[in-house]
Amino acid sequence: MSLLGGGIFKGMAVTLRNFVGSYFYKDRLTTNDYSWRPSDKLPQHAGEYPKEEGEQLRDTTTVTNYSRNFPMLLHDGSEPMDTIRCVACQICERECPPQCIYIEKSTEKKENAGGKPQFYPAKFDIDVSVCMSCQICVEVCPFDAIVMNSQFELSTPDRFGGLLLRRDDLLKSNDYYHNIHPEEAAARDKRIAEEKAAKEAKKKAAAEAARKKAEEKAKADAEASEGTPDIQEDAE
Amino acid sequence: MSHTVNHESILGKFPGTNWDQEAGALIVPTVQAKEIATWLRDNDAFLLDYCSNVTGVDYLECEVKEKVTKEDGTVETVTRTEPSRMDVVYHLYSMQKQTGPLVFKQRTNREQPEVESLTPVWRSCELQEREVFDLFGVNFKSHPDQRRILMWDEFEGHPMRKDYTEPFDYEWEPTPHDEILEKHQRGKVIV
Amino acid sequence: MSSATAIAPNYELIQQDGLETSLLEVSMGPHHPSTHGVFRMDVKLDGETVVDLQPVFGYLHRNHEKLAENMSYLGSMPFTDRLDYFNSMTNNWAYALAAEKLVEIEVPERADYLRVIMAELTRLVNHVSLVGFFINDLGALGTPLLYAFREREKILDLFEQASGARMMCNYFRFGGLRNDVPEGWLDRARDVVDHFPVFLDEYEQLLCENEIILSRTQGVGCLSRDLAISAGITGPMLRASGVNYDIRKVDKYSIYDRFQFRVPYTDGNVGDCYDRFMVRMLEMRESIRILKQALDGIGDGPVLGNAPKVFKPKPAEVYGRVEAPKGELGFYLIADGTPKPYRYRVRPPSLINLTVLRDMCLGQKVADAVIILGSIDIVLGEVDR
Amino acid sequence: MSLELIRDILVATVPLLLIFPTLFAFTTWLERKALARIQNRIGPNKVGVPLTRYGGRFSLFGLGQPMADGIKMLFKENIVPRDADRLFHLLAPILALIPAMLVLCFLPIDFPWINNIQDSVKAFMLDGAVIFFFAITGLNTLAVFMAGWASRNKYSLLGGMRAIAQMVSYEIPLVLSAVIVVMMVGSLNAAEIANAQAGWNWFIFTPWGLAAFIIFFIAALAETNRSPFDLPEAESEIIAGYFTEYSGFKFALFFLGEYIAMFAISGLAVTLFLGGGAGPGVAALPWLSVIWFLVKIFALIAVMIWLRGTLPRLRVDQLMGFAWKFLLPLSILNIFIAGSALHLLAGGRLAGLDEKQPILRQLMEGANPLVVAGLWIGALLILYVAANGLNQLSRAKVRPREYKYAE
Amino acid sequence: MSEQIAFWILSAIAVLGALVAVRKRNLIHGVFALMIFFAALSGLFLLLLAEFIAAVQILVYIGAVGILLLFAIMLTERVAGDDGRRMTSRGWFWGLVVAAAVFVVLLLPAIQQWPTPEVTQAPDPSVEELGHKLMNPYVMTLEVLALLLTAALIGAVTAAQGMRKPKEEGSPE
Repeated sequence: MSLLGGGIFKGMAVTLRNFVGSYFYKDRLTTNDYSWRPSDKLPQHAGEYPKEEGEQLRDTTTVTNYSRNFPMLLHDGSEPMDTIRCVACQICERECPPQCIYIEKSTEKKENAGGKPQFYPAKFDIDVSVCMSCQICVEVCPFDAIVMNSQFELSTPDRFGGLLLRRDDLLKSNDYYHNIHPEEAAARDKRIAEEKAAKEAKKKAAAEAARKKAEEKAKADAEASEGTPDIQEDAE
Repeated sequence: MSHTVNHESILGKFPGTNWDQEAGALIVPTVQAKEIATWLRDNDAFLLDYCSNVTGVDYLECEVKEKVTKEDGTVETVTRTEPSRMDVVYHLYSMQKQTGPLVFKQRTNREQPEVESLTPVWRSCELQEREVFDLFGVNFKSHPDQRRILMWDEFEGHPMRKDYTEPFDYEWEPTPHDEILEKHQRGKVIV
Repeated sequence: MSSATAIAPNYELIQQDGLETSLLEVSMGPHHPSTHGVFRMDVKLDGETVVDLQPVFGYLHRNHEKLAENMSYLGSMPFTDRLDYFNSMTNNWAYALAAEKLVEIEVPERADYLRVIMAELTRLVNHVSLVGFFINDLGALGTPLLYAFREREKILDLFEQASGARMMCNYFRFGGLRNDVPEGWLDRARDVVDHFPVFLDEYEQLLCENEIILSRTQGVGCLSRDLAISAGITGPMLRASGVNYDIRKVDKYSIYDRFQFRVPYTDGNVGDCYDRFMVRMLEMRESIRILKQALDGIGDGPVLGNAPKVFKPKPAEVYGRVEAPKGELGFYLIADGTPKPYRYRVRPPSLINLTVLRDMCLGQKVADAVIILGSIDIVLGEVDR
Repeated sequence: MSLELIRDILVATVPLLLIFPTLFAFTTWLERKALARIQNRIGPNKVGVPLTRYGGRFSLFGLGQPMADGIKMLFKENIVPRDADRLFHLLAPILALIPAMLVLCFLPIDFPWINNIQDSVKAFMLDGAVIFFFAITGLNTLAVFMAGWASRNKYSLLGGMRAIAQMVSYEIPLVLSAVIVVMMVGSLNAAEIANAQAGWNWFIFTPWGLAAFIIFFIAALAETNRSPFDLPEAESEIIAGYFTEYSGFKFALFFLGEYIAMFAISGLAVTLFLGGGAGPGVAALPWLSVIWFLVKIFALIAVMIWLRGTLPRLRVDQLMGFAWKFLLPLSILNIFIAGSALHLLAGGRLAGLDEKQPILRQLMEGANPLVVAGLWIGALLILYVAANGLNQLSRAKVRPREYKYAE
Repeated sequence: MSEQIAFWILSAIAVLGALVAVRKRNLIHGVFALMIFFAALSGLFLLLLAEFIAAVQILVYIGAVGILLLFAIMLTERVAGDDGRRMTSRGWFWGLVVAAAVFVVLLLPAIQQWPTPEVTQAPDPSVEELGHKLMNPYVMTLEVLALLLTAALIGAVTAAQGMRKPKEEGSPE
């Protein structure tokens, strides 16, 4: 190398530039200061954490609206158990790679948001210590009943019961979902709306086709009863 | 895919080998294995100097339903029982000629699985053959250092065999998911 | 052949009469600051010189293959993230590539472009972190490592926005990707890729001419060409020993043949730690070239092809492999018509690259054994599976 | 034992015991903040006075961190390995601290309370300071080996042996580069050396002085196990070297010993090469010399921290090779050059120079500038060529390499 | 008066150190006790106002000889001396007799006040005086000593080199 200690001085020049730079260019400092919060706002127990809807850990600067953590069940209206989407079909329980979901189906049916009587999960536990937030359950769920939450402060004093989230802890409203993952929630709702529209359209088309077929049959009986000469003009 | 390796000349040169068309692999008797391997590595037509992957496959005794078309054209399924066997599969590549994988299998029985070790031919088989010994129980003749690689030395049994049943988990702790554990005991036990 | 018990062949310890010096047996054990995970080396030392070295594996073994055989094909995709937890995207790709060979699904154009972008970003993350850890093993107290992690943060944020998680992405599916990247993601990716060469120049100025690094890494842990080929070494370590073998160029899988990029390698007469370190630095620049071309060439369209609802392939046997940042990562799948694979085998580049650890470390100093292990770039999730 | 004598001794030494440990606390904060800033981090800023009513806290820029560390070290459990050599396990940190503290009183910092004590005590302390300095820092090697041996742990044994080899082989260049200054000033007394460099003619401005300073600084780094030479406590190879088995306050004592040794040896470097308390404005305000002395010490410590943030570690055999094949011959050559240059300059009246006047100014007026310039450049050239030659000799093959590309 | 107290303390430490060095079974403890003895000796030199000798005493004896002893100890086995081997050499009786004789000879001048030789001129213990003496009258002895030491150094290196002859010739560096 040219100068005896040339390489070492070049390296020291780089560290000096970084040392001085960190005072002027703030974007160099990537460690964001985890904001200090008075102790009363810290979560006491995963279960009863934010009971009031929509309250999200706004001031933690680390949670982006794409990050996914543990799953949560969705319900549409205000009263959770009336408008729950999950119908306890247990597909997610079968598909879950680490087997951390445990569902007990309800015996009798109940009216759900769409008015159709449906089963609902009497028990729906997710063992958060086993779940690896891989989002397979969200993919395989045909009813968009389970989506990923981004709540990560789940530390609990009790190692066993504390980390088993029961159905009531998991239930969150749809607009809470819009609050934490706006883009994804919007896309999902649009897709549901389209499917519903498509189903209605298909149903309407089927109903109409059935009605049309019924008319033709009625017309056909009418001709059959009048006589048989003009069969051929029906055929074409 | 890089162009594949033609295998007719091997069958010609070594009568003992045969070609398993369905799996696309060269079945080699363990006795001639080392000789064929060295020939494949040094012969200019192949120059398979890189053994990428060595693994074991365990086949249990099972009935296979086959559609057999008899002379008079009628198709009827006959069930044939496939004998249990253990395969050691080698994927060979050539780095100089950049040619595709030649799958090279050695077959042995499940009771005392004994296969010729190819570590003297390719050093890359050393650790992978130890793993097959550890997880499948296949004994590799003339392997320089055949010990368990992943399991601790006092471990009995070979976990990757199809008929391996888990020992009782003595470190079991009461966990919230014991309801789930019982459900598992009732329902499907991991084979 | 180096049998297990013989001490270093080229090192003969003269027993002075009346002065039997016993070898100092140190187990640089599972809990050691520079073994990149739970990996143990039983080292026999004569003073500072390594006379014998026995690697011990298995501390992180959870039998990933048995798990996969009792789970559906899709179920073991999130577990492939945990193989080499630095490059979850390339692990997913290797598994998806093998599975797609089973069922002959056709992957849409945009999905292929996004797959190449994700893989090359993972290669940048892996090489930057490796160089950081390697220089940290040399003794620089974290400065190069923290510069590397500052760049890695930017790329991990991109992964989080695309797949939802920073390291455990679980983003690839058979026949495409799980969901499309959010809008505005490609421009953010372009900014990160444009800034990366600036960072690399600063990094090279800090590291590549530093006399201490040069004298510490040159001539240490030499690996000859034929030993590398015979020991099945793949990836940057092989190219540092003089063999021009890059699976992206050999197999031309996915759409790598559309991009112009070069593969750095050496003329093979030394192949020591310095070559491995420099080959990775140069490979990062090539990855940036690919990324630029891919970001320009990406079009619109669907991201997931016509994947069947339940993945139940006909009985077949397939071996798919990908140029992972650490070497050739291969998946050997045997399907038997049920939704669960009959045999699921992962070919781990880190484990096989460790075959030559003992040959390279004999006769070197303790400090060199640590660096040689660092230059091999192992991740224990993949070694122990 | 007359009481004034005891009083004077106490006045001379006890303030040192208070000032330098507080400077140690300040340096740990400085080091962590500076290293953090080099690595684009913020550094400690969490320990502070909690103002609970407003919910925030005043973090006094992290200055609370050293206090917090000190208290933490006090309360940490004091683990002694079962079959360790208990007595020596306890003695080692103490023996690491004693020589470092002892050596501090040889530095010619004329604090205000120093000059009204009996000059017999002052004379005793400063006379022969240089030779006592090297004698007592030699004890540090003993402490390191005692720690390595007593912990009964393979890594600390390795660390202890490395430390001995390193300190023994770097003491020689250290002493030889100090010999040049003693040769120029003609006395071992630290105060005389400092006064001989009054005003701006410090010894670092002479070519052989500069070479000696560089060798002295590199050897000082090795002596206190700092940055490129921190082999005895190499985390990546032998965990924490000789103080692997230490925890709690004994570990803090080692830490304190290392930093005080850093202060002492940079203090000596300042006395020998950077003119002790000399600096602008000292004539007007005499107490300013103390400030200058401490500023120069902190400048050297800042360079040490800067090196710690940048450079990786040397290997043991390279460390030895560097000391014996590079520093030692260079310092011997430097002594010859300094000797011949001084002889040519002073022309035999070297003995006649009085100590009060700065040596260099007396030497300069005598000779005509032509000869002085020629000497200066000649010395610099010889030293640089010798350094490059020696470097090529021992590590000739080390060069960045070229790489091939395949399309 | 203060010198008397200092003298008695230092000599007590010296004697104690020497005794411990001899009696201790654990070699390491023995070596460190020896070093306390050297330190006490250097304190005595200071009392005689010969601070250069005191400094050299610390530098040479503790700094070099001590470390040399430690190196030697590191190479021997069974250092902790806790393996129960008793070394009772049979000739301890004659050893005692010889020790007593030497002690008596040393004590004779103190008992009979032999006329101590007049000190012609109080030797000036300062460093400068020492330097001049070394350079003018005794320069020859200094050079011979230097030669002797270098010879010893080279001898040590070749002895150590011979012990481990690495066979690989083409070893890098």
